[in-house]
Amino acid sequence: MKETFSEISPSDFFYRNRDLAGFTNPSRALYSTVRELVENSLDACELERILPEVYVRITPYDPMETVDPKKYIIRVQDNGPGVEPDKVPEAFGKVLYGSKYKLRQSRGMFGLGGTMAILYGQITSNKPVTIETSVDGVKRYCYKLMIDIEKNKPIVVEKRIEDGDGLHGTVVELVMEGDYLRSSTKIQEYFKHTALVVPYANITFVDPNGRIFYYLRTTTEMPPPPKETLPHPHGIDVEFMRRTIRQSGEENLAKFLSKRFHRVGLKTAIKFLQYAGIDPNRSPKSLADEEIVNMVTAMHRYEEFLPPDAGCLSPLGENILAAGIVKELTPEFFTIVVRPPSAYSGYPFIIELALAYGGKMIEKGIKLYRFANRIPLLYDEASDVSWKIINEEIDWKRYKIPQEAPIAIIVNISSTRIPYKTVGKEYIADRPEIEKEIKNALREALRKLSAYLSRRSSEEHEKKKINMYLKYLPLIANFSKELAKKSRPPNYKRLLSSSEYEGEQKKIEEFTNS
Amino acid sequence: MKETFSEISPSDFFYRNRDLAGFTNPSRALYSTVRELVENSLDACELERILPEVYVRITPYDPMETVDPKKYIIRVQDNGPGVEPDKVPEAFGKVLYGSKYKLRQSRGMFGLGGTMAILYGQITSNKPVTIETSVDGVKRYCYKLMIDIEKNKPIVVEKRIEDGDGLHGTVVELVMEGDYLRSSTKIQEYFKHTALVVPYANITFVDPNGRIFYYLRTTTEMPPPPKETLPHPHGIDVEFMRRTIRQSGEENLAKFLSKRFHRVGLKTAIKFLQYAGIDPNRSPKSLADEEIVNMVTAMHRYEEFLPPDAGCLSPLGENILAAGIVKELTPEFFTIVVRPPSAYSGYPFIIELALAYGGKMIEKGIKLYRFANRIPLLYDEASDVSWKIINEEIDWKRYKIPQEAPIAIIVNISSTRIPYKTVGKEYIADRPEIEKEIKNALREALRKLSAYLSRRSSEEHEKKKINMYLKYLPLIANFSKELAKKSRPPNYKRLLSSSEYEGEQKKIEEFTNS
Amino acid sequence: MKSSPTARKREVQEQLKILGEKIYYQIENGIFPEIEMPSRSVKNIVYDESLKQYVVGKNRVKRSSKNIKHLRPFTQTIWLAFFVDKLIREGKTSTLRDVYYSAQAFGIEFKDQAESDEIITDLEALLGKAREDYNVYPEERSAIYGDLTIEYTTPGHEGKRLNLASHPDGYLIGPSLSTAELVETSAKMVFAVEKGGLFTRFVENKVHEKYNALIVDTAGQPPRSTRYFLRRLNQELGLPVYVLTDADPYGMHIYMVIASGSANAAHLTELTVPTAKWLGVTATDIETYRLPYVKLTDEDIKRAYELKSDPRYKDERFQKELDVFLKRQKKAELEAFAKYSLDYIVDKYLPDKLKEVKEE
Amino acid sequence: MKSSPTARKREVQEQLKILGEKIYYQIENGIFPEIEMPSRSVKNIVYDESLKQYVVGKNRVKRSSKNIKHLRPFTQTIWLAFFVDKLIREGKTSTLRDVYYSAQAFGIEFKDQAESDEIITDLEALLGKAREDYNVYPEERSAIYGDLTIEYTTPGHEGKRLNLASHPDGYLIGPSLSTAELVETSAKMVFAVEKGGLFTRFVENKVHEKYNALIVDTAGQPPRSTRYFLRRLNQELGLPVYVLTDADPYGMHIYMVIASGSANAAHLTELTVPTAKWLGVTATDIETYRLPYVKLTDEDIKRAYELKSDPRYKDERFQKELDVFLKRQKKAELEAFAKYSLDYIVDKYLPDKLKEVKEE
Repeated sequence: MKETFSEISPSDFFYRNRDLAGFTNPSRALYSTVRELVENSLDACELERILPEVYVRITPYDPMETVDPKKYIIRVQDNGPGVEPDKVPEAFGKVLYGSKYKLRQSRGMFGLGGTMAILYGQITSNKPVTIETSVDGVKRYCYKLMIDIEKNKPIVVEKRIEDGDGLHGTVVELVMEGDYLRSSTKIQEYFKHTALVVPYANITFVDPNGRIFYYLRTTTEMPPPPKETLPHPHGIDVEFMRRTIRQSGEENLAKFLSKRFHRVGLKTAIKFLQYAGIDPNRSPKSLADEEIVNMVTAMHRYEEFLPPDAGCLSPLGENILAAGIVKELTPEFFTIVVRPPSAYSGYPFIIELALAYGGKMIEKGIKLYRFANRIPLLYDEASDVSWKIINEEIDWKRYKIPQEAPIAIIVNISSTRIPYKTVGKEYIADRPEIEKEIKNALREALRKLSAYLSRRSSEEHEKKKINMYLKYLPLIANFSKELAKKSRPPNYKRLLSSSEYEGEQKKIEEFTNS
Repeated sequence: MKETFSEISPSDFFYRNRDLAGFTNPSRALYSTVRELVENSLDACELERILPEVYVRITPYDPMETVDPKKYIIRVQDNGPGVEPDKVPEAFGKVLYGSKYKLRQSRGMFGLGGTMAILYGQITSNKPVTIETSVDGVKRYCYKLMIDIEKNKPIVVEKRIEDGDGLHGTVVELVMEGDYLRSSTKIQEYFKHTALVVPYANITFVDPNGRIFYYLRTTTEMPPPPKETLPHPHGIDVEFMRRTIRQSGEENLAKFLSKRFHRVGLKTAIKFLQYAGIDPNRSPKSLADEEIVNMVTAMHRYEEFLPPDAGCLSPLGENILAAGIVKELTPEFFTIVVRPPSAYSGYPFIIELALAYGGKMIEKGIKLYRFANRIPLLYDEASDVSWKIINEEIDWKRYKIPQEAPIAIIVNISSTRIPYKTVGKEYIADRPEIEKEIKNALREALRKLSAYLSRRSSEEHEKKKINMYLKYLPLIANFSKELAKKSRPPNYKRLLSSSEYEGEQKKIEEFTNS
Repeated sequence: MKSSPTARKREVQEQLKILGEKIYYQIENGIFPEIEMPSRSVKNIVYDESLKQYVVGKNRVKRSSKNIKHLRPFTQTIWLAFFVDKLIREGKTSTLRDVYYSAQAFGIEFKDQAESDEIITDLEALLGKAREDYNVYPEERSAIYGDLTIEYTTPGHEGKRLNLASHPDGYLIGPSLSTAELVETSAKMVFAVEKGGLFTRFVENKVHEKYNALIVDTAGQPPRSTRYFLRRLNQELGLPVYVLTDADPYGMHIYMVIASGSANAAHLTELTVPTAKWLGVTATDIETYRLPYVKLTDEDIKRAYELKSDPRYKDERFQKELDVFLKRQKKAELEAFAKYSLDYIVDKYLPDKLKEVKEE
Repeated sequence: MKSSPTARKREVQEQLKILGEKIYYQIENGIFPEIEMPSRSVKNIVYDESLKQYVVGKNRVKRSSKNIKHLRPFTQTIWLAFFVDKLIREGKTSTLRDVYYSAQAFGIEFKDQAESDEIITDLEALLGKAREDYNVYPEERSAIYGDLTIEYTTPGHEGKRLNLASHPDGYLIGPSLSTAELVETSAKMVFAVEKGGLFTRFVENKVHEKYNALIVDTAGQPPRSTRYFLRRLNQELGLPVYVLTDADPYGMHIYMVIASGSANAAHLTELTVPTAKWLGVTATDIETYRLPYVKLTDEDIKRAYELKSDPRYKDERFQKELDVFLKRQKKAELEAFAKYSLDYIVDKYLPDKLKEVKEE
């Protein structure tokens, strides 16, 4: 018996292994679909600095069917910049094709999510997906697409052009088998979390029972759009270097490095090449394989490169985060810590952490809200690095915060590359650099909370102190009268009016046998 | 600013997201490489019923380098059937290409592992991989390959033909950055686990320090080779049906179904089509989209199909499992339960479970050995369905097994499709059908252990009983003498010789105030 | 209880001899010896409305040396019979703990003291006599004070008399006092209090004179020798017994065990004072006297619910008090009256409550 | 201790009056009142080689009403001074628990009894007198038996005499006995035993006659009133004191507290019997007499290690016994001798050990 070999397309691979991208079962698939489409909409708006208006509707496909899992129509509509009409079929009907394969922060990471949702819809309903998009508000292009999975190619089933009605943006509508009964909690939680970090968006969600959930805009400030950036020398590998050299046109290595890498100027490039023992005047293409390997190794070890510039990142910013917290959590006290940018393996990242305390919305105990590039992470909390820090790395006693204090912790990591552990994008791996930043942020926030709580309690304390003298001094006077067999108590009032006792705050002298 | 779109190749995708396939860091990558290559070797041998001889060696690339992570040479050699020379470049140098994209049980699932190892080697060392293979022992083809990642294509750097020396089989040797210091425990554990389920293989492992580990063959019996099989009607989706119809040549649906699907004969096909309200004489290609969806839905619901035949599976079998257990665990007692084949979502599977107790090798407490198609699963045990069953589903008290009893549980699931949760292939998702079979198997094994333990203890009990009479009767006699103020004790010897007391095994009458 | 301690000891010795002879006879005749006794299983413990206490029912259990599971406790029981026979003959007593250790000298093992205590109780059931009748005592001791003259029957002290008002710290109710004859008293009543502190307070405040009373410190839940002695004071001298406890479900139950016995000793009917009265401190008193209190613990609450469904508590007054406990969730100690003054409990609370109880 | 209980009470009253006057004077002069007392901190507790006990060192602490953290304990201390002054004047006693509750009547709070106990100890340090001197007693009671005639000083019993051999269950060592004058005895020695069971055994076996001895039941670690009484027997009557305890580190320590005092009472020097001897049961005895034993618990082992580095145990004999405990990991109880017979401990063990100790 001989082995026979065959090739499959990327669509086919993900079709066969759809579990891997979060499309495990009808309940998880419905949640993942909503999430992927909403994220695409928000990403598109933010890139063009458009205040997002996102409308999401889930409707049963056949109103007569009552038992989950069943077919649902999912419609997600935004006021984003729209998609160039000629790019539509491939952007929505081809796996491993998209706008996200570059070094720029975006919600999507693998460029898979939207297409996976469409693919899942197709294999469970055999219905084409409907895309309507307008870039100018003049013309709206309406497509019906299927995916040829074996070939990883879109099939245009229908294409129409309609009047744009002055509205730009994109609508995606697909039919899929889903289970709303078992996913409604997660879907609603997803919207609530999202609202916390996009207070500049209006989001409307209509559930299959016709209930409408509004998440309204409370600020018009938006985070800066993410920028594309060059790779940092610490974050590259041999393969990448080979590719870059192949594409390069620079005549010598010094120029090559300074043009193609982040944080490498001509001076730095020359200093580095001297360190690596390579002639800066050599042509990049003249490097032998062995020399490329050595240069990359040297780049990883060279410590004089400036850390990656986070200018390409789009953190939330204090104002926006504050607006979201005030709106969704209404706490008694909150503090926001934005850590300076840091980097892991050459990828820049920024940690933003907020800690909110008390008020009517926050329950007892610690509630953690995790975000990665503003995507809420809802599954597998226990495996996340933030949770590990909260549970294992923080000495809570140090901050004298009462047990069961009502605390919400919001952690947002912004990076050109989030180190997820799974394609399902649900938890952050524990890279030491990230761990350190979150830990420092949390400690700073806890110090502030601790200071707030102690300020509050020391005011209470001062009042209590005066009351104590008022209570005890008359007693002492009276007992001393009894012991000394006097007829009247000594005059203690003078002591009360003396201002002396207020100053007395010295550390207690030893007086018990402990 | 306009979005720019681009396509990437599957190699590029996995290159960018290598974390997903278990190539997270130098330590994990070294372990994954060894495992993927060994599995490919074992799979190849077993398919041809060759008793496997596998030789694995890890050597430091540069003996002067002492600090991990560093470069290692990994060599894996087998006596398998070899690879057809013209298939070599694509089989080893192209992602999503291989012999495993069919419905047949094999160790590899995604057809990714071997190529991912090569890809990782290339990006960390920039060295080509060496493949030597001979199918006939006459000629040995030696290749040096690189992968063009952007194009997902192999580049043949060198090709030689040597004398085969009468040996068939394949050698893969690659250079990669690894961390043996941090992965040695897992790698050795991997070999130990593997030896438990392939007692028919000789495996030799030479570690970077030159230490040699032998895992020797103790049986020549091999499991039957897996067969390719048709898909079961319960396991298909709309997409699959559309593809199959497109490829079909049958003139009518009845014939189409009976030829293309597992467990569907002509009679069953007609009965089913009547149930689904579709004319059996229609041509498959005449079905409209809507009709295809309806037929697939009906197929999922129709309960008269026979469950999938497990003939295509290759379970270990009792003899082989027993040989492995005796060799690696030397227990005081063990039992093997092979469950009848079952199926989830149309994929057949078989659970084999062994329970071993006592002896010198098994430590106190429960040690779980998990296998999926004979692959040891070493990571993330806590998330695995078996562990969940052991911890939550079994009422241990019922089996009267002492706490901390030395127990080893071996679970092997064989299936054409293992429901892993991640590409890393480390734990089994908890599908209800699989959960049920493991649960039943474990219960049966525990009943047998329980019976063994109680048989052993009742033998001890009988001996103890006779001793008790010998001890207590003389005492009773003497105290009664004292109480009755007699001069000599009553003659109790008659009671001892009476056979009567031996029969007395009645349930104790109530005599304490409990 | 009519028979004097001395007479009862003679009875026990006779019973033990008969037991020995029966077993001797069975063995000699090739029969595996067996004994029979009232079952002390929960199912066989019933509440006797007329006696107002728990008693064992009619079920009897057989313990046979033929049954392997009975063999060990059977031998232990016979050994114990032999051991206490010897104790009585030699005029000695033994603590429960001594019994546990003494067994080893005879090749008998008990795995712990709980097991030997269990066998001691079995022998009580078998003979229908309290262990004090066969000279086995626990270590806990409580005390008595007041005008009562007793005459010892203890070897070496026989015939000697003592007046229990002669030592103001109180007299220990040990084996000698338990077995002494009660000769004479001027007392009209007995106060049984739960705590040594209050006992001292009563003596210091001359409660014995003011009320013509004997004062007994039960030291918590009274040991059986104390309950036995209280019964003798009540039955032989005709003195009413008034009980004062902490205001919590456990305190109430101290009274109830004095009045109606415990389930553990259901096989004995001569340890109770059915006419004993509970003066307090009641749950209602906590409110009435505005006593310092602490919250009931979960344990207390559980106990109160148990007592509510206990037949000994079916009287409306007890039900009401238990309800108040459960409603207010408060408990208080006897010492809590010190909030007002050290004398308050004697001068104010005690007369109030005596009046209340007498009016009932 | 030379002064009689009565004299000491007068001293205390005088000290309290001076304390009151000092505070009165301070307040009248516009000074926040403050008091000073020996520090009871661990750092200030030192082992006195000549006294063979812990004593407090020279450090003193000031407690000032000006310091907000001192204010509450300061007030509590002054209240307690006032309260015990009243107790003495009225001839009453109070338990530790009564003190805790009594405070409320005067607007003073203690959060729990531990806090009030702490203040009671503070007052001891302040006055240099034991709490028994100001009429505060714990609830635990131990007992004594033997030929000793005492004369009460308790109000209402003044001048009455009692012979402690008259009640075979033993006499409680309560406030009356503690404060009685010791009139006459024929005893030549005192046996202090850890347990009531053995106490009864000794009385029954006439140890008091055979050895001309007084027998004291310490009821575990003896309450201070008992240690105080043992000291009086030793000092006032010149009787040697022999201690018998269980064979475990805690038992040894019962002896040691009788002989050398406790760290808790380092501020008092009149509670010890430095010449007291430990008869056993020693760790070595477990082997010698082949006693039934149980394994040392982790707690026991920890305790043994603590004692090894305790200066009171530096004597070679104690070090050796602690080493045997740690090596053999066994402990045994006094009752374990019942393995041989109930009389064994009196007839065999006691003479052996007395001989051994006298030969030392």
